Amino acid sequence: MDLRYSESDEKFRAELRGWLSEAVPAHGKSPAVNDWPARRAWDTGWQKKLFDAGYAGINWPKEYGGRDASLTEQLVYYEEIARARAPYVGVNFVGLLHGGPTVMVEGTPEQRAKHIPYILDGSQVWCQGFSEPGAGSDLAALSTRAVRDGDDYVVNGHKIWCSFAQAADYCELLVRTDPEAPKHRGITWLIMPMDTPGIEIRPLPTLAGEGEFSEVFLEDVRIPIENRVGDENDGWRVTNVTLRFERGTAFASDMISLQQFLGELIDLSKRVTRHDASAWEDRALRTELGHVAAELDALWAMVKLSVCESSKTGVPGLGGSAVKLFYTELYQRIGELGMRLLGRANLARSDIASLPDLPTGEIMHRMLNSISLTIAAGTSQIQRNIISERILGLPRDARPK
Amino acid sequence: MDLRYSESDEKFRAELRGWLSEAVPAHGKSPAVNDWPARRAWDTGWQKKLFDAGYAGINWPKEYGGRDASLTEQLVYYEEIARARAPYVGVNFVGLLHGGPTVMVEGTPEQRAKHIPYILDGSQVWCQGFSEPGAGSDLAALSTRAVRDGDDYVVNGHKIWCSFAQAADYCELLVRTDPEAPKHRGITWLIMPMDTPGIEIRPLPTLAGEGEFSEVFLEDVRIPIENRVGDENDGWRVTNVTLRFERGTAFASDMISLQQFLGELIDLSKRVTRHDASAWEDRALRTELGHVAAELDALWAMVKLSVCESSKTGVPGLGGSAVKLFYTELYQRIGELGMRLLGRANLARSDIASLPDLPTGEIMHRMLNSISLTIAAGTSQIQRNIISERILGLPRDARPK
Amino acid sequence: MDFQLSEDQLALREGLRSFCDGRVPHDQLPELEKAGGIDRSLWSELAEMGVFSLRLAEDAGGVGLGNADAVIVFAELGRRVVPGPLVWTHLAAGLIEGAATGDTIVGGLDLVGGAANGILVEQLLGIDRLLVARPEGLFVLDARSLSGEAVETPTDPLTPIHVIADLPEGEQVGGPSDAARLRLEGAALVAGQQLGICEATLELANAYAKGREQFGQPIGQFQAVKHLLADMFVRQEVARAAAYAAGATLDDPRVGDVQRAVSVAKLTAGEAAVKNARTCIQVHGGMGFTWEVPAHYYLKRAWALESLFGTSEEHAEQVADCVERATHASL
Amino acid sequence: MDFQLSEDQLALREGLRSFCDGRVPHDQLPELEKAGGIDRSLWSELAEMGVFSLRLAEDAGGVGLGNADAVIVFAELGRRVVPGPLVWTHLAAGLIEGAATGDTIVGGLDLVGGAANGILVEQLLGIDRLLVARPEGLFVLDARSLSGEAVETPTDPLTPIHVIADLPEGEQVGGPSDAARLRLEGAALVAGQQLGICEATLELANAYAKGREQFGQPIGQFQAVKHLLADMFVRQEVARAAAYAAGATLDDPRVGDVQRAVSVAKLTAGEAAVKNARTCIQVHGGMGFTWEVPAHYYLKRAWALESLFGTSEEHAEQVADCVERATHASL
Repeated sequence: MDLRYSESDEKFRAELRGWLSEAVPAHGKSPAVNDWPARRAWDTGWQKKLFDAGYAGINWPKEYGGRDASLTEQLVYYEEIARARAPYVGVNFVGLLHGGPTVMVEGTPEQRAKHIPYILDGSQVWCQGFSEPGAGSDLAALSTRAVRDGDDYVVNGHKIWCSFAQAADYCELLVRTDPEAPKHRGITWLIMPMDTPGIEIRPLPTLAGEGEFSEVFLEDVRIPIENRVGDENDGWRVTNVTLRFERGTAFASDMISLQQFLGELIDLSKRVTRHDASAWEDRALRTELGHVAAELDALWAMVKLSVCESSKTGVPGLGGSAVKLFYTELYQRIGELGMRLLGRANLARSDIASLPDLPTGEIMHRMLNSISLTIAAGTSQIQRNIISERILGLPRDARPK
Repeated sequence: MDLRYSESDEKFRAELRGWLSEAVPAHGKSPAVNDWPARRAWDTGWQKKLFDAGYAGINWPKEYGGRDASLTEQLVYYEEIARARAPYVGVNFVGLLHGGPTVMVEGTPEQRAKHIPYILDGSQVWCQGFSEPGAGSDLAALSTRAVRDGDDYVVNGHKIWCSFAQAADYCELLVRTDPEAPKHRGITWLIMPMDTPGIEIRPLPTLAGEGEFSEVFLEDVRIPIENRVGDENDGWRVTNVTLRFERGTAFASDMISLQQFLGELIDLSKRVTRHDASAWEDRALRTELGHVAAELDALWAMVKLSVCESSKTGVPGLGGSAVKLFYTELYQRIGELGMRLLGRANLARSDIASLPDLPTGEIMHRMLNSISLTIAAGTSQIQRNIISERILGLPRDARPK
Repeated sequence: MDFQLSEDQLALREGLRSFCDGRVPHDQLPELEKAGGIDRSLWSELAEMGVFSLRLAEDAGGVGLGNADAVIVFAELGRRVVPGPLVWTHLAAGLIEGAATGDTIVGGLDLVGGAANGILVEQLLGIDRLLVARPEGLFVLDARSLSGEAVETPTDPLTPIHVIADLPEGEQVGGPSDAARLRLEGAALVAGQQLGICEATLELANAYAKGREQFGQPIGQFQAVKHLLADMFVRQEVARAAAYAAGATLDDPRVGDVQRAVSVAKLTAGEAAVKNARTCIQVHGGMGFTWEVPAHYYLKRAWALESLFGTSEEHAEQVADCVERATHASL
Repeated sequence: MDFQLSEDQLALREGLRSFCDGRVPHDQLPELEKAGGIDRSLWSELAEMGVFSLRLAEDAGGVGLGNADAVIVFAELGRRVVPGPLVWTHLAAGLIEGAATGDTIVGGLDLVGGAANGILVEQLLGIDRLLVARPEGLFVLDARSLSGEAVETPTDPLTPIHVIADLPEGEQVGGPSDAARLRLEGAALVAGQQLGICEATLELANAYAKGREQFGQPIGQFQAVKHLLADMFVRQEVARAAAYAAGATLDDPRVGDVQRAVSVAKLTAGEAAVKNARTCIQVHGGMGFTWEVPAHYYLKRAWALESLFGTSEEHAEQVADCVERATHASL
């Protein structure tokens, strides 16, 4: 049981840190949160720099141009990315972490050639078309319909929660091709070019006032059959293939960044006043800060434990749901602590020029966005069901008669 | 909306307080927790004194010898009982609060004559024979079997959680008389004299080391048919009849006593040291004490609100489950706070002679016993189901196919 | 003791509820948002409903009701996240000309606990006067003479914010005890609004849980969701009892320690409002995270109210002190 | 980095687990209770298993393993609520003659944080020596020369308690830094025991939930129960990672701040142990509240361990201080 990074990990760290120390300041300040053309340019520009420096596709196989870093090198990568406050995947999220890996494993040689290199160098942006208004936690209940017509699928339906749809070139789209089959068996996975006629994008602003998500309405959208990944009606399996790529590092970069944030909150607590002294001198608050910091440290240790385990077995650990459940609820508690430190300044969710010492914008941005964490990618309730059924072996919920 | 007790309530309070101020000290110290003969004598002796002074059966109708106090007088009664640290119902619990009221409403004139006056004056002690090893939360699943044989029911079965069985003269017993009927429809309510042959009592010590509960094994116990209350197979309805007597005051006396206890904890916090000062000076702890105190105050207001409401409508409020859920979980948190105040002294669960300033015994007794509160009389999980189904109108749980 | 809503109070509640339901439905909120949260014609209608003159004596043109009644009224305002400095204008009735009638919109600022992280004024552009509570007493300023940095994106979209660098002292209209009393009354009214938030968010979540199906059943049939809603109900009822008790105790201090009752209300209703609003979003799943579903307005308002007239934490300390004093008085 | 159990560690864990499962099954607890929690023949067997000599160098007759290994071993002891001053005797190996071999049973007392509410010694009648940690260093006393008030009913029935009025100073066997190091190592071992409590209580609760039927289905099919168990699992895994990390960091301080790692472990494992033991009782329903079902032994032990070598709250403050220092170091 050894927590020390290997010499080669540390060598990788030193190189990466050196590169980041110049590349990050050179990349400039991130654009406004809802300026999509600028965000696309900024995120893909950064991806290109990573690509040129050999850091793109950190967990992608070498044959697809990836770095194929070991799991511990990946941890180093996430630590250093966060430490340097470098951009993370941004609009490249779906392509790098989901669509790309799916095409790699399940796509045809032509599909791979058409997408993989360009996702990697940042020139191709993907979005996700999975959820629907009637298919959220129960994703397999999706009803967007695709009907074969000659060499095309003709698609009609309504997708929701499409991240970065405004900035995307392609969409990984789940459609129902066999409405008669059991719900998991009639789904097909398609690559939809976002410039196909019949696609309407309607931004769905979040409660944080941000436009990362859209609804996408599809009316007689024609998608060539050659854009199908995997067999017809085999889309549910195809979708789950990328989970093989997931080794418990999903939130790694965010966790380190959250640790830094907590350090900043402690720093803030020394600057703000409570009860005629600094908030830091208030034991109630100091203990709370220490408490969440401890839990976050433990969580990071848990990620390392799970990464090392799956690195040995080749199989992802069972603990992904546990990490997600704990991390997301902890994040919300940290956000609340930040709000309390702000006091009445939490009435603003952007920085206040005349109160330059208060990181109002960052705290409130984190707090507001953290609200989705216990909902997206499987609610906390779904995670608890997964843990109790798949790990603890408890019976599945009774279904209504 | 008026929180002030009426003049007649206050007159009642003054009288009662006067009486208690002499009666309580005169009644002496309570006996050891597991000395059942002494506890019976002490509790029934106190009941006799209440009876002689006209305070017995505070919520019982006058025609049965009760005081028939108004609901607000009952609140006054519970406040004063707690304030004076007078004994509460003790071994008379089942008779006064459950068995007696059931016989009053559903019993024959003979049954009433035989039991009501003697429960009231403390000469007759009852216990409860409801739960079974296989019938806990799902009480109606009980399987203790009663078969008619001439003028008797012959009963065989195994009861559990019989409070005060060692001290009781009679048992309110639920038995299954029709095993073919749906589970709620084949149950009968019987009065079982505890000196009937075939009854074996086996104390079931609690994790607090106390013997209030027993298992009761019944082997060919003959109970005369005239001991049946209500019709054969109508016992489930009979059991629920006493709920009409419940107007949300179930925990009233305990709540006031818990408020006093919290006052004592605050007092204790000023005597014990933490971080080189009194614990009271530790803001973290003081805030926590204030927090639970606030919740307890709010809970008491909630009881008053519900009592006044049901006093007007004549129907118990729907909030009993909410009160129970909140009260029991709050009690446990208060117990934990007390334990933390004790520090390492919580390694003992009795008073420590050489540490006379620490109420170790009381804190640990409360803490340990509070563990059962979220289990007994409907677990917290059951309460949440009741609230969501009966108050919020949500659908009943799906049943396995 | 008659601790429940009287016939009059039930009628008062019903009147306010049907007014607010009709006048401030959820689909009006985006428009109110564009208007900066204050709509003078709505304000006049609220004044006509007696929202501001409620506790003013009848011979001074008021309705002559008490704090308990006011808590009931403010619960209804909270239920519909009605924006604007309702509490301050209500508190200013009788103190500042035109407040009771709705002609003068009075905003406010509580500086009794200090203003460590800047002086933030709500609704500066919409108010006529600013009532300031300081340890030394109550002061009034002409709001139109004030300027400051406008915060670009206020957390509660219905509550615009300005940061004031220099605040003039203003004209003194009350002493320290007036300021203390005003803070207690204000906290009780806010507890009322918080109770309203609890009610509205439970209603929204309950309706959604019954209608939304996943995995072949309404999500409200899953125990995980049912129990979230049950806990919302418990918190709502605890908050209700505490808020009503605070009002009743302010009206008749013989029934208890006013500070204690008010702190109990502000703490329990405040925490309940935030938790219920969060749970409401959680029950709504992804939709709850959108700007379209009104749940977020409730959460943001609940946050804004949490730090008004003392945070939950400050009130917890107050209660600890009150209990400590009471214990010693009774020993 | 290879942060997982090695083959040797898996074998070590397996060995201890099968020993404890066979030697200290739950039905042995009442007998151990009668014996005052210490059974000298069990003690010798534990010594033979290397429990006490585990970290002693091989040339001193020990096994020569590290803190991470010791945490693994103590998790197994915690899993079976094995009673007695296991941690203290382990810590005393090499310091006090006979501790490593099990011939001398060493109890202990941590007075570094003071002893505001009395000096309480565990297992006084069963131990030979008492190791005392004070701010000035480590001290050894002859336990048989001590006397005090025997507590009639100790909370943990396997851990008898005496209250000592006057504690002699004893013979000094270490300085302040030894005392500090001993407390860190002790806290990590306790975190190991707490992890074991998490595991055992989850196993008990899980088995009960699968077997116990109510309303026509196993109670473990109700989401309310499933989710209680899921939360137990999460707490257990968080505690596991933290406890292992504390051991690994003690063994190689280059990987992190030792104080921080130990405090993180003691806090998270401590809270997890208490919560999981409580949840285990809740899942067992009424039976969980009896003395017959072993769940209560775990809760009582979890309570006893909570205040040993620093409470969760004290460790939370430690972590806050560590983070504050680290933040400043990195700026």
